[in-house]
Amino acid sequence: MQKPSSPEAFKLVLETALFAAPVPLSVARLRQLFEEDPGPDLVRRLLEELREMWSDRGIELAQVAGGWRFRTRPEYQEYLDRLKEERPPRYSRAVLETLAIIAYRQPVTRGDIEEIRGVAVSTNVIKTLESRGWVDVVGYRDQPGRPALLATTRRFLDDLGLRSLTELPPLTEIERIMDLVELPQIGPAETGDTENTEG
Amino acid sequence: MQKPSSPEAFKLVLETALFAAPVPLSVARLRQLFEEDPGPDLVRRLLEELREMWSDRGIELAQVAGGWRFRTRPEYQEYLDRLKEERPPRYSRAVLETLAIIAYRQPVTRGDIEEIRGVAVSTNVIKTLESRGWVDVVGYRDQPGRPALLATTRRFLDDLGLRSLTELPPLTEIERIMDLVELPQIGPAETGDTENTEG
Amino acid sequence: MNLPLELVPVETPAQLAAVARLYGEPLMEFPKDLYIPPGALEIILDAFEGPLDLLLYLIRRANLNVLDIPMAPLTAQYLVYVEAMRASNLELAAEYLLMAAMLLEIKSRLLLPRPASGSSDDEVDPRAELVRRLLEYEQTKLAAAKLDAMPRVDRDFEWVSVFVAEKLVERQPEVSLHDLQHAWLRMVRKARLTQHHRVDREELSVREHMTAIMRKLQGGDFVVFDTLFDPSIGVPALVVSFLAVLELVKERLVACMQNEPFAPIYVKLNDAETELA
Repeated sequence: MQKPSSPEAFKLVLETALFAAPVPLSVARLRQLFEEDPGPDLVRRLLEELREMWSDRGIELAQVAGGWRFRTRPEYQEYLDRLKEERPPRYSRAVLETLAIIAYRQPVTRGDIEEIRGVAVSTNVIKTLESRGWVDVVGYRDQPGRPALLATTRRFLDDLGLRSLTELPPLTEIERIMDLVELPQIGPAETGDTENTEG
Repeated sequence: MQKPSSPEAFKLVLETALFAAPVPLSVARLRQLFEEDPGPDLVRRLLEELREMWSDRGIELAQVAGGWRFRTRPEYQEYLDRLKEERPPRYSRAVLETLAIIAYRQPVTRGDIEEIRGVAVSTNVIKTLESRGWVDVVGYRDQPGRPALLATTRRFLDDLGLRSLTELPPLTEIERIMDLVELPQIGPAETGDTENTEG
Repeated sequence: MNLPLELVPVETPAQLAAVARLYGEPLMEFPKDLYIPPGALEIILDAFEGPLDLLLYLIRRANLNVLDIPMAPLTAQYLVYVEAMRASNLELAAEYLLMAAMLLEIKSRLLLPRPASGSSDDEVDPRAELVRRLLEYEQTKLAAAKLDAMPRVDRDFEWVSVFVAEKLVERQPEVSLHDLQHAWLRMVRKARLTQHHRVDREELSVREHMTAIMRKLQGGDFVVFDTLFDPSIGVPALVVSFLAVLELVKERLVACMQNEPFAPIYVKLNDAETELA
């Protein structure tokens, strides 16, 4: 096949590669498709054009942590589910809360998680997240027992369609209230809303 | 999402399902996508339309044994290959050394090669080089058994980007490099002369 | 201060609410005749993720202010549940008992006389740590619910991965000049018997011409000596070609024939086999 000579030809190659890749492709990787590097700007521009091209179909071009990848739109899932033999796993609250703690407060040890949740964290919960490829050990804390530090993976971001951790939904403003709580102003004299203490 | 009401809407669902499926989908399976069966004829007609739609892209809709699937066109393989991370295969030491001997000492017999390498040369080694088109038999030496004389081909030069054998790195230089590598303990006064190729 | 209690629907099964209602709204003291069917209790225990979760539930159910928790009723209710768990011989996680102890301790500290207001800068409300933990846990619950609500691969969407139609072309190893050099080096280093194999640049071009001539002779027939040389390649190259023929003769790779002096010289591959033709 001859070298792509027009932006349209480049776009066809990009589209084909994005369809074929089993993982998201970064702009740097996409540039490697061509014998002569088209440069990052052209690739980015063509990616935007591709995204636009696919904006009214059942497939969309998504930008996630690992790069760009085609995926089906959630509106079509009800159709796709009819072909599925098994349901995707539903996660227990223990798994989801553990995941939330790791995602928002990483890196954390199992001890940190237990402190926040107020209960022991079973090994199965961590294993579930690890085998899904969402969580892994990124180091060990320098304290007795050298507990493993857990963090979320790029796969976690990709699987949730996020480009980075900053795109996680913001924590509820409870945090701000919490700051207030840390201050010692909550004397009983100040509040005194005794009407709701008795039921 | 509401039920597909037009052939176009059906087509979008079919396209999406074909893109998401890891295996070919039969017409029967595709009919299961919809709550109300559109029947085999409509599905087949829409598949043909989809195939037509994709006839000038890097992806094609193909009908294979298991049903219908999108797949990349072979013309795009050279691009996709550039993304492969697998390391290129390497020739064994025996193959490379044999090739070096044939290149520098041609025409040579298998016996010559064995004498230089000090070990027997397996038939596979020669066959590997012959099937690559880098080495062939240019004659037979007039000695008992009339052993074949091996030489490198035009293709060998082309594949290595050489115009002629004289562009191969000269052996004297190689041996000089070798001596520098092998005898780093020799004082600087002693080195530098061209006669230290004798080992 | 507004409380975030109503932000999220309580994640408790319907059965739990029923059981809880069975004993009326916030219990102020330990009921003497407490009885919860063991089956229902298991549901309760399963429904809560731990003591913090249970406490949050109790606070929410009573619509209490998290920042000013009435410790006495809360502790009493909590103890009702814990005692019920114990009474029905459920395996009670140690955390529940630990929390009970903590609640009782806070409650008792609140009963102690407080210093006059204004001079209490370093005086922390004994409930502060509990409140902090409750809020942090509530925040975690909310975050978990939000994460779960986000579109997720396999559940809400699928990645597209089109089959790659690969021609079955075996990938051939690459060889560079460096590889050849290296291979030779290795051999030399190993054997150290290379003196008589040394070939310099000149000899190499002779070798190249030797191969070229042998290819020309591959038909197996006699070839007129002169046709082996192309005068257009220049004198140095002609000399090298000639040296190549001499070398071929010396190595007995080719045979030269001349029927009589000054007759054309014919060259032929020595012992050329017919299968070469």
